[in-house]
Amino acid sequence: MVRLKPVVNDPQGLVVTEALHALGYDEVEGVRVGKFISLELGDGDPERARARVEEMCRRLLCNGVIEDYRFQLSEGGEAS
Amino acid sequence: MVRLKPVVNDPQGLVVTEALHALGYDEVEGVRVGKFISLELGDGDPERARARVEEMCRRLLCNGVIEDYRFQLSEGGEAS
Amino acid sequence: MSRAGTAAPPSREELRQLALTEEEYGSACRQLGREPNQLELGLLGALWSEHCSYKTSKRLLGQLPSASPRVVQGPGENAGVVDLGGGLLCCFKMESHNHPSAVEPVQGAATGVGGILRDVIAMGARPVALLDSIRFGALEDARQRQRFARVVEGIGWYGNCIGVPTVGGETYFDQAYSENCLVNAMCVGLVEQGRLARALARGEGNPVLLVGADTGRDGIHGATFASVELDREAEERRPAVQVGNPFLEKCLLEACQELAGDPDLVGLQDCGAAGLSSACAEMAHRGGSGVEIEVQRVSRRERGMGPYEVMLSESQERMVLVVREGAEERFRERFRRWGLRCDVIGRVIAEPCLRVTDGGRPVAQLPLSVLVAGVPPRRPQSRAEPAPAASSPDPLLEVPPWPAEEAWLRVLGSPNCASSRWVWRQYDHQVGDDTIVGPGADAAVLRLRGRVQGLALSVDSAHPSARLDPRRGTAMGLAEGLRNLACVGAEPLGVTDCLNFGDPDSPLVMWQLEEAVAGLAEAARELGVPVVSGNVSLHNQYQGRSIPPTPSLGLVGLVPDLERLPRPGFCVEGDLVALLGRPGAGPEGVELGGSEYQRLASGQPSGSAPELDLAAERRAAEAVRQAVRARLLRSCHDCSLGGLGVALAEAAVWGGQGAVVRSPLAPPERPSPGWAAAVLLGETQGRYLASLDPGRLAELERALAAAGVPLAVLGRVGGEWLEVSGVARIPLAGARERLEGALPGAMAGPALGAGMGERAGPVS
Amino acid sequence: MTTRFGIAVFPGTWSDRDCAHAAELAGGEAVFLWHAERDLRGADVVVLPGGFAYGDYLRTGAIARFAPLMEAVRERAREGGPVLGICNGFQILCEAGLLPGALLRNQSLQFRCQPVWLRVESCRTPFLAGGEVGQVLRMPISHGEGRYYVDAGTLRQLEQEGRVALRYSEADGRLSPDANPNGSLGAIAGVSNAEGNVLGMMPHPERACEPLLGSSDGLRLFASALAALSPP
Ligand SMILES: Nc1ncnc2c1ncn2[C@@H]1O[C@H](COP(=O)(O)OP(=O)(O)O)[C@@H](O)[C@H]1O
Ligand SMILES: [Mg+2]
Repeated sequence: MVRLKPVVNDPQGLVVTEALHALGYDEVEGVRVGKFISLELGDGDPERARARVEEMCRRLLCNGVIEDYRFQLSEGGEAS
Repeated sequence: MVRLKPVVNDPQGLVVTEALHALGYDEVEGVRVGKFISLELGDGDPERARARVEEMCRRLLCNGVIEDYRFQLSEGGEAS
Repeated sequence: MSRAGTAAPPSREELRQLALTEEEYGSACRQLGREPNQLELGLLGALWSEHCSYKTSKRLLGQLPSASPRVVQGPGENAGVVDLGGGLLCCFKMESHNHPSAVEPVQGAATGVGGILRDVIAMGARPVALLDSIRFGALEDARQRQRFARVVEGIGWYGNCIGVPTVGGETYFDQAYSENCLVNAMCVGLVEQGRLARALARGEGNPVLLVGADTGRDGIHGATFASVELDREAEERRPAVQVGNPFLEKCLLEACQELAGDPDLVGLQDCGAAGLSSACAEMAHRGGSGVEIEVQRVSRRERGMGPYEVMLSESQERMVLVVREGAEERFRERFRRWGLRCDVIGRVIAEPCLRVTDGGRPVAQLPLSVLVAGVPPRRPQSRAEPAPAASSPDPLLEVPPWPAEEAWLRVLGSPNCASSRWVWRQYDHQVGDDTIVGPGADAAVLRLRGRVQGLALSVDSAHPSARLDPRRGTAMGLAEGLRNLACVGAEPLGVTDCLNFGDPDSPLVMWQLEEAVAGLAEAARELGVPVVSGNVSLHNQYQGRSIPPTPSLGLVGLVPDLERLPRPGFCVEGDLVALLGRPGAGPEGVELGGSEYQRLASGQPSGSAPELDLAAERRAAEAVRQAVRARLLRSCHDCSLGGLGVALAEAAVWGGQGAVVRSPLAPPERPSPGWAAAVLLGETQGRYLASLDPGRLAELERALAAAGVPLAVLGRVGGEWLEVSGVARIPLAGARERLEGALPGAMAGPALGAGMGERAGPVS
Repeated sequence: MTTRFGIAVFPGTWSDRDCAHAAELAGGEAVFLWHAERDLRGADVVVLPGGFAYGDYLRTGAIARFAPLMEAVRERAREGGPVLGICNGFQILCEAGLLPGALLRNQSLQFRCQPVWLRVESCRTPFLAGGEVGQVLRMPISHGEGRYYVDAGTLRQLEQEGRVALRYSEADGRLSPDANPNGSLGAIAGVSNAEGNVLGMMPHPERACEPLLGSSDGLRLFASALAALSPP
């Protein structure tokens, strides 16, 4: 899961907020739109998988200038 | 969390898979890229919030033609 | 081959899903001398669909003239081809993606653009321009705003990504398109003479290659989908929606460019509707041979796909090649360099049939005489609409709803007449560095590298009065295109058409189609514009309501000298303003039938369509071309939707100068109350509004007199007002605000609905 | 010897031929540099053109930065050789860390193709060396993700070091929110590295090299790089 850092302005989130308000969902106070990336991994050691995914995020999947990331592994070698 | 239905072509996922392979992450067998939307909700009844978010997903956040969604509520009135 | 195991003939329901009738099924059995098996039935359903076989329209299309000394390739290949001289050819074609765009606007429109690009790529040409013609319901409705915005996004996304400029198009809104939006896209490409590719398979033993995307379960039955009414069930056919990948297509484009003209390339064809089955069958049919496909060799995106799905998948971004035996490795290597997968999936066989094997086991074998050429032609009933009782005089003349000034401003502020900048600023219209005149003027102009010449491109649809008279309205569409070309001095080379109609089983719609094709044929002949390619989109109906007849016409012309292009609009104070062509027609000299003014005032066209004199159109276009080439005109614009009032305002806004002119028509003795507005907003055909240096007037007069084209000097350029003496007067700033502000204003409402403007991939 | 412009070609690049044309109009010679090779083919100036390398999937420029060609470009940049990134090229340079910041989706969330005015803020880079500060240039933009963003600290540094090269402005050089087509921070249209040899910009100078196309202001960037390299 990769999303824009809180300090970075997210016009898409604003537009979605407005659209939700227009539809009557007034309880929505804010929306931020990010990316959800699911990786299917060949089986392996979860420890090692964690380190590798961490590295993939840092090197490719997330741009540290504007984005943060977070991920979790689930059984069957999936990360997201 | 909104993502392309499994039968729908995800060119973005294919290209990211290739890029990860090129970087040496051969254990990656497949990638799918979707959206991660976080909503901040004014406090309220979790039961009701769930129903409302469900509705927002169907009506606006998810394009049912090609996408599926899934969400979870966390404390402090956040949904994603 | 017998229907393996199951001997029972398909049920009516099964046939309906394949869009086959029982008669058609019977005919197939008779021609084959047996019953087709499941897979064969699927292949027949796809290739016999309206979309692939033109079974309803083919007999009509034969009337269209398609020859001229310039035409190298008429209808029948992936795109039409005309000769630009000096060894350069121009390919072009227009296609619809109406149904997919209604279900999933972004991807539907995007894959429409992808598909038409591949048609041009398959000719060995480099695509150099895209144009679009799009129609929606009224923008007061949030659903329509959303659909419109997302179609524009989809068209832009694909074209912008692949780096082909979208240089023109047209945008139109009317209630009648609320449930059936129209999305037509046109692509123009250039290719050197020796590199033109053809879509055929021949040479027994030659390998058949599939290149590009893996095959998935996308759009199975897309062809039949486009051939049935859009209804609730469309929802369930949703897997028919495909997601485009312009990146892959860009790589395909470049690789095909490198391979075009290779002596070992036998045939090149894109995979469009009905996927591999139609691509292979049509290539083989054209080449007078057969093709055998081994489905196991087709690379798949998903597990568990059977031969049926592989053969009928409409996965995008795939092309089929036939190459000389022995050259396959060289070709594969080329594609690999561009990161493209390429597999040998079959070979050319002598027997003229499509044979499909699954792991060596034959699973289908259909003679091409049946599969490609055997569909029984449909001849649905047609019945003319009773001519409307002409209410004369027009109620708008008798009881005008608004004062002339207000009527003028309202028409300028209609999204149909106002600027479409909101649309085309989202399209890259400059990439390639050849766009000399981009969207927003009459015709777009592209330069041809290394020459003084250029290409002029224009998309125009039938006049809205085609609802009153489909024959004349369609001819007016072509005449308008010709005028747009003339304004930049271009001579027409050819036209591609996209015939958008409703339910062909409605006798009225069938009549409209017959009339429109007859009108196009007649106009093409009289105006000297061969029809080189085209597409038919039927079944644009919803709950029994069909769209109005809407043929779109894409013209290509040759600009002889780019240095002699007129300037945009009224740009030099003191210049004369002149009207070329007949100033008016009809009672009191004004024609309101089908005009935008009438649409705004009464919601629908009534009365009679404007008169059309094709011989006069041709004379005027020729005279205008000559005047442009002789630099007699500073600016030139045609009068189309919105008549003189819109033409005047556009010329003034584009050039930044107002004008004071007289009415081109002398008022009748006792003018009707609505006469003034009608002078401004009537849509009499065959007119051009020009500005010129007063010093050139004498020469212009001589030239037009010799050509038999009327000329009226109306007044002068200058000032902050647009004034038609004795008729109406509005400030230039007000006109600008309407023309520029209407569409952004209409789109300012909240955007609603799924997807939030997200695509499957981003845009740089 | 003529100055050689090396024009990078990634799968998905589409301004390559336009840039080559511009380089030739400026009096240079153009060669194409294939993304999968580490070879600059003797180029004196490296241009990363517009397009959507690798589909711009994930993020614009994110995948392109790993191309073998980029290793050579990085090295050249370090040696002080002139490198110009246009549009997608700018995005790649940012992703590659050769320039600070990132380019986000336009504030309007829409793609924009339109002419803009650019005020020259600094002439330190070889691409603007021939001009003067305050001068206003006209050329088009064509992008969906051109909103320049950088954190506040780096922004201050960029301003102090004169590394903001171009800003979106009105025709007379005034800054205004209307003149900023994508919501860029500080209306920034182009920035350079600390040494000044690497310039990234969202607008397309290669589309403004001939009067027939509406402006020839863009030709100055190519011509001044050429002039900077050929001592009188
Ligand atoms: N959907 C569109 N895409 C691109 N350009 C468009 C679109 N709609 C309108 N335009 C441009 O706006 C201008 C005016 O369109 P239109 O009024 O239909 O012109 P005309 O009446 O001269 O044919 C044309 O230059 C056309 O290219
Ligand atoms: Mg016109």
